[in-house]
Amino acid sequence: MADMIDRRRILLGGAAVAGAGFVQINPDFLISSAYAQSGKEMVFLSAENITGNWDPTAHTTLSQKNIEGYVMGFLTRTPMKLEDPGAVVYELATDIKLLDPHRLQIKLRNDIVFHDGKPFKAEDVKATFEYGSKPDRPAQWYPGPSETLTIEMPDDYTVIVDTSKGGYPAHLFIFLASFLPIMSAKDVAGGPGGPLTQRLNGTGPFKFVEQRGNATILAAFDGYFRGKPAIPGISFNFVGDSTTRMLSLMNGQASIVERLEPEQVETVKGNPKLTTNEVVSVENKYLWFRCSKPPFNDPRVRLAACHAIDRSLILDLLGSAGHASANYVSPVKFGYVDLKNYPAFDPDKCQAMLAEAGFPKGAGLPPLEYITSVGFYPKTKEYGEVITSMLNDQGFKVSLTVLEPAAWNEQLYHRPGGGPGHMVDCGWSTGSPEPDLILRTHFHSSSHRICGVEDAEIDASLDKERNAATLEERKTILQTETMPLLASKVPALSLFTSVMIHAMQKDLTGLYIYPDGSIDASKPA
Amino acid sequence: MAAAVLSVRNLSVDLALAGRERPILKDISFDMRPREIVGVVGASGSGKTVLSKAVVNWIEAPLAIRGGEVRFRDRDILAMAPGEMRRLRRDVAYVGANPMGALDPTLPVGRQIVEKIRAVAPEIGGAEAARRVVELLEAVRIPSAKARFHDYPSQFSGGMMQRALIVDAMVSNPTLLVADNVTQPLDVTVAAQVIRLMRELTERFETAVLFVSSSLPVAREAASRILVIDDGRLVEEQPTEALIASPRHPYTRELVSQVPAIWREAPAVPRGSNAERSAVVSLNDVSQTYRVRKRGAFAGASELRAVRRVTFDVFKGDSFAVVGESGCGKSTLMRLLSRLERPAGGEVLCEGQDISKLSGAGLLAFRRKLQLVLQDPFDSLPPRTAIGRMLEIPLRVHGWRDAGRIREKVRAVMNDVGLPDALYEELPTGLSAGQRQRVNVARAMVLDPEILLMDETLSALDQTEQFKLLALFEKLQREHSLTYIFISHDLAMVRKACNRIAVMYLGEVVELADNDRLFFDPGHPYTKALLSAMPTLEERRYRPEDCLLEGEPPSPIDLPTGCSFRSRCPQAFDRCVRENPLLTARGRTDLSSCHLVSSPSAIAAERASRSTGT
Amino acid sequence: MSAIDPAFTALPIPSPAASSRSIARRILGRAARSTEFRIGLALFAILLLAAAVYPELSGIDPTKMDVRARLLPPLFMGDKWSWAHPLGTDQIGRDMLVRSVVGLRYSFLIGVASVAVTLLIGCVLGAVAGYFGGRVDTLAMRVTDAQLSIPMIILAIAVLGVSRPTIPAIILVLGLSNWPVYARVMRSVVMAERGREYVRAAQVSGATHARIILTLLIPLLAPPILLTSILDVARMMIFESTLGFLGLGVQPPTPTFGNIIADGRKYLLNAWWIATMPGVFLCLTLTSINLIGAAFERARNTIYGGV
Amino acid sequence: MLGAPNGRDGVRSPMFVLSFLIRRLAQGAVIIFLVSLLIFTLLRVVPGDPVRLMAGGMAPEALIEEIATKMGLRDPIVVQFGRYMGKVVQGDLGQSFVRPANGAATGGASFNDATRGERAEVLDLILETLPMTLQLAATALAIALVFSTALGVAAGLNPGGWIDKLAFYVSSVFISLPNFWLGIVLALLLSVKLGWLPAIGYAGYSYTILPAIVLAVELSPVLIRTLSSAVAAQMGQSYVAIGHVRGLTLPRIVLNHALRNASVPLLNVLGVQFSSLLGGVIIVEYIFDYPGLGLLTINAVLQRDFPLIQGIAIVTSAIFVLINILVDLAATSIDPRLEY
Repeated sequence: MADMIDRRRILLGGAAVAGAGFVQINPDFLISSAYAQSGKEMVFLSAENITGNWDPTAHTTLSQKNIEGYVMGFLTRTPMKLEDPGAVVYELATDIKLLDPHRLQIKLRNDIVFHDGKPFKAEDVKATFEYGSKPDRPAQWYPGPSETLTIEMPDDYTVIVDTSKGGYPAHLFIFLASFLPIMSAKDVAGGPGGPLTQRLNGTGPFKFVEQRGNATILAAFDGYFRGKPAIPGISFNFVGDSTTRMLSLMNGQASIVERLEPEQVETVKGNPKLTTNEVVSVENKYLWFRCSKPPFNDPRVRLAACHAIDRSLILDLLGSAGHASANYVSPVKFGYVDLKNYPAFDPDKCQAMLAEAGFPKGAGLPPLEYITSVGFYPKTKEYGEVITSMLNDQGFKVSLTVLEPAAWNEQLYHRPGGGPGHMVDCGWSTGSPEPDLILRTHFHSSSHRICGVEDAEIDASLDKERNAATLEERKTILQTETMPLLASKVPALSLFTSVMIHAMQKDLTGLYIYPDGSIDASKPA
Repeated sequence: MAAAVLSVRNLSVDLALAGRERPILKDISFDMRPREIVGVVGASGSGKTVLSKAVVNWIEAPLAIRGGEVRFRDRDILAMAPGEMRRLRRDVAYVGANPMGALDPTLPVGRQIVEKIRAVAPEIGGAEAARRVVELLEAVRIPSAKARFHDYPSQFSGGMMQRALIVDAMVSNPTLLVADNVTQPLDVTVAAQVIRLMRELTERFETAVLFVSSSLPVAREAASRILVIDDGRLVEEQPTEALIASPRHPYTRELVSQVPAIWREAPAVPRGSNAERSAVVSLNDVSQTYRVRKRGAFAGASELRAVRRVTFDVFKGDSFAVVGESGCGKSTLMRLLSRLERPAGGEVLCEGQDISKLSGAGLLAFRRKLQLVLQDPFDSLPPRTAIGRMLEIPLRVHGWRDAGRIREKVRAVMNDVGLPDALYEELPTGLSAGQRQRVNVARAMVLDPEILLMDETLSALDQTEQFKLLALFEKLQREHSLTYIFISHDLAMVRKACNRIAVMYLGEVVELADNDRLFFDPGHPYTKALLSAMPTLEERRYRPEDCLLEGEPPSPIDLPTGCSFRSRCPQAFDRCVRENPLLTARGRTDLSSCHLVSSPSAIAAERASRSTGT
Repeated sequence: MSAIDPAFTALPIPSPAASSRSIARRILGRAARSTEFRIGLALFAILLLAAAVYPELSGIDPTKMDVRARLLPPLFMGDKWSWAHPLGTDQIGRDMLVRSVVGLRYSFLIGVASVAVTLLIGCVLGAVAGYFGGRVDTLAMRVTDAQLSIPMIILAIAVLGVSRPTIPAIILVLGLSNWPVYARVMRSVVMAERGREYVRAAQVSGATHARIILTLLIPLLAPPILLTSILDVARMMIFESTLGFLGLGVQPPTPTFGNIIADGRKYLLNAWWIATMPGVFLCLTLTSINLIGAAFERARNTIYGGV
Repeated sequence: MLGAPNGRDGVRSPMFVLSFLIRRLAQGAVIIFLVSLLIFTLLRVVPGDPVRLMAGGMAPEALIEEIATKMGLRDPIVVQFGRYMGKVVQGDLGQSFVRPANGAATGGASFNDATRGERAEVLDLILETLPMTLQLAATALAIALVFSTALGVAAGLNPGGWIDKLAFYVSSVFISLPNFWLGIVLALLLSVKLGWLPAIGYAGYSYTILPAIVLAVELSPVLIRTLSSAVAAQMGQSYVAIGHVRGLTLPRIVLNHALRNASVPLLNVLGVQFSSLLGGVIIVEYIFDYPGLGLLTINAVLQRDFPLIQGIAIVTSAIFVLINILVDLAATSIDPRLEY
């Protein structure tokens, strides 16, 4: 839902050589020893439910990704901090090197075992990549189908990814490595419907025990390569209601809860037993225009609407749940820059644009429907009402439709002739620094994801940045061409970047939380 | 002379409503000896019911004791603590006029009587109590008492329930029984049984009975001494026969004089030969059958034959009476006559038209012609509608629109029936039963009908009011040339007011005769039984010992073969089991259906008489 | 009805002065004399007046938001309160007082209208079932059972899913899902009444069944049912908030108690007044109507009962 | 006078109960069938193609049509219904669109996933959660009955007295409390502040108490109102006054008789209230994360899991029909005059 990671072959085609800037830090994944010593299992309350199919390639669900974060091992992790969005930390890999534009060499650790006892080797990486890139896997986040990939194993602990058959740059795998959980080759051999779907089996700090109703039970893994975690287990529960999660935390039943409302942060701050963790997330919230039908097929009307919206008020409303950003991607993503031409609140410009488009003061505009959800993202209904009133102030005739998530989800996507309504509220979150997971997915004419924009100029610019030879070159194109172009045509308006807020018992202070919400609870005993 | 078991001394009771007090009982004093049955007689509103309640220490707000004592065995029960009084309930028992509401409807009768024994006499064990109840139920002649013990109040008829309540009162061997109007809701034959029963019980249990009644003849049947109460005062006290023979107080004299004479004098009823007048209503072989779901069966239904092949004519200017006891089908007949229902067989003609075929304007015209005056003065008036409006409704139904004319007409009718104008905007709530019945009559009269169907119109009234209303009926009949059809169980009233009488039993007309013939030469044993049970101040013409019935009529669902009366008939013989007697002519106009009636000519006689008549 | 004590039935005829006024006016007069009625009426009048004129009079737009002045507490609570917002502000800085009174308007409309739908369906069906009995009764009661057995939420999803959740649609859903109670009650009282003799008298006077049901039975039996339905007006107003909770409530920006409560629930820990104020208004409205209704009922009983 | 025939067989004979049950169960089956048809139809006219939900919003139109045709969702409703009912009578309520067999509430998975795990049987899901909800409902009912009986009977015994007034105000306040508001406030007070009761989730019977209190508060006003007026009405009946004269004590009259009679309208109200109880259960279970039928329902609704919604609707309507039959049976066995 929120975490719609692209399933298409977004990075397909175009060779490029890239030299990634690796940061050799290992963030201090600390958790307080006080909590660890209590010997209690950690109770995590999730705002989102899981799919029930444990195959990591079968879903794009954020909460389940979070569970995988505990159980599965990754080649690298990307802390995606504001100060250095491109930073990468090695986990199962010890070294990643681009041999040539189409060949990426990955060296692996040799002291890792899976939870079922199988030693971790290059065959597992090969199996994972080959299986995950199959065209029938639902979570399609590989740059190309399996036949475009050649994976060599010079030895048990080295993997070379060769993309020359597919013709796209191999550096695309650098960012991907940070969120592709590595499965066991034995499980993969079982095929779809085999052991993969039944349980999780990884190399992470916690092993999967069972699913008990809405609770996923995990236990500390003795053989974890950094040592057995101090926390004996994790109970990962789906609790839909934020107040319920909060109450549960307050009466001590839950250890950590996610997706706090900003007001709840106040409550937590007033409670000596609790603490919060705020992290700027990979998720931006957007106001999507239905660009394939009037009146928003006219960029001037879109721009007029953007100038009518005072984003600072929305941020006021969101309080600590929102982080100001002026771009189509989150500041923790590769290529982020505050765009100079990003539309700001300016009633005069709005009126000018409206007049130019032939709707002076909004006269002649049809009634518009703005669809938003309630109960999933923080404060959608509240700022939906604010945006509606701001648009109406400028002469738009907008009515707000608030739907519960399932109905909203059904209405969300583009359909032939444009999706329902004229504007839709939705966020987009991808657990990778890769910006194209958003830009190309949404704004390329071949995609039509939500806004359905078809614009040759944008297409050309998107192709140009993808095919850049190096990451630096690509960054420049993104920041000086592609992103400013989007800001001038506004197929959507990115309102702000979400701040992921967790609240936890004080003895959990220091738990490391990634910008996509996954948590490192692996502090050794 | 034995010591008094009860002495009432200077008893005064007030009705204390917010701001105003009104005396109900004024300075009443009397004594009762053991085993004595003392009658208390008075008009409704005279305070006799309050007296009966005061005697059992059951005075609740807004009533309040203002002075005096009720001494039972030399102790003032009005001054007793509640707990002590409750223990005394064993010795002071009470039976009221409304048997159906007296017990919890959701529990079996027997269990509730046992509960009462155990409450007042805890030393008696449950099994012993149950045994006693069954024994007493048998003693009051409740058939199959053991099974009845487990039945619910709703499964008891009124008469059986009253007897069960007498059992409830007598089961603790009380010294004093207060019986407040116990026979009022009962049929005459059953009332006579109950009075006889009460007399037997006083013998058997040495109980003194305070027998309160609004009817002097009924009190005469029961009591050896009678107190007369008028407007809260005890105006006269004499042994029964002396009181009737030589009433001293003017009120008593009035009371005695108002009792209809049955045998002594010929009443001034409308009379005329059938040949001169036309039949306004004719019933031709009319039957009515209801389907009732069988309890305990899956989908079965039984047929209840409420009216069976009834044939008679009512002539213009007649006062026709249909008499019979509960369940005889006279209410069904009323519904058929008033076209509340259509008959299952036969036809009801009104001036030659089959009324079951009427609809629309024709039906409305019939409704204007025939109106109904109902039985229950409380039930028959919508409780929350002002009287004026109540009388306006029929006019509006019949198309009257001009509010002024409607008001005028309603006022005229109210005057006609003797209701003051002031009642126009008044609710029926504060009215006496007599006044309510006048409203009832007015509601019927407002449409200027030609025929009035009186369904037990007088049976809920006391003697004085009955007397007044009968006078009103006479006046109305004179002034508006009305035809009356009375449906009644009260033979005394019928004797006084009607010229032709049909007696019904179990849905059939068993006798049809002119007034004198019916009373002096009844052709059917059932008629005789009714006459013998009739309370009167005169010497009886038919001895109850010869004619009085035992038990109750059989269920109209399972009719006995042959004559339906045979199960209670003192003269039943073989033939009665085999065949149902036909209505047989006795002379020119009278018919009776009994094998003992000699004339062999059958129903044809009535047909013949009708054809000559019309 | 021989149980009625003659002592009570023989009350003197009321003086002509009293009887010159119609019964309805006498009931009103008597009810108006009771303190409870006056308190209730005063309270109700204040609420009504507030709902009717305050939003216009104060010039505050219930949908006017001021994000910077959001979550202000009511008067004298905490340290951020202001005279401009006596009951504080909500999560997007709208004035709670004006929202509450405008919400009262809409919620009252929803409550009363859905109870009216409920009463209409329930009373008519119940009266018909009770009056005619037999097959009609069985059929009507089984229809009632069927309706009773459809969970309201399913009905709500279906109806409100088909149409946008507008106020009329919500009224329809609430009305449709609650009538069986009234059908049952009405049936049982009509069943008891239809056997009474005055009904027979009306039939004989030529009145049609419809006329008897409409002019005799319903006026007689409806008032106590109306009184009990007051609680249901409140229940409907609360049910509407349940729909809001499911995302099927009245769409913004129209304030109703339901969506104020449903939205304010999230802020209960920090801004208790948002979700609580409508409840307080609801309670006050309900109590005032109840006081008036109870006084009326007593007056009715006094006038009709004669005691 | 035309009285009902006097059955001599003892009114509540086993024969009567049996015939009553058979007749009403047969009618009930018809009702459930019709209600199922209605629900089935309603859920199919709701906008929002379930297939689009199943396949995921991004699925192409052709795939959606393909799946819909494969699942028979493009057949006429009657055909679909016939197929569905054919399975229902064999105890097969179908499979959830989205839920896996392990019972977790799920979202986000796409339908065209060959590897998806076994879908959960609707019947299993319902049978798993139903006992929890019944436990909650029974506890709530017990609390509500105890409270309402105490207050309602005391009020009914003394109409116009201070307890009557108290009952009146308590009902007014209770009915004005939205259940989710009350749920949160009570959890804050009793669980967070005082730590007396656990609130969220389920790990033992004590977790039932708090949600049950909230439901009981929701139920009570109607029960109090019914009981106080019914008791007041019974106390005005002549058998009560005559009961005193017959020598029965007041407690006996009240407990043995007035309450017995007053319980008939109470039962009727209860039968009706069960239906609206489900609405409360949904909210309360959601607030307290109580793993019962209500939580299952709300998740099914939020996910538009139509087979599950349908199954729940049919099972709950069957339960309501049963409850009403039992209520009527109880009422007739208390008051033999009643005919149903």
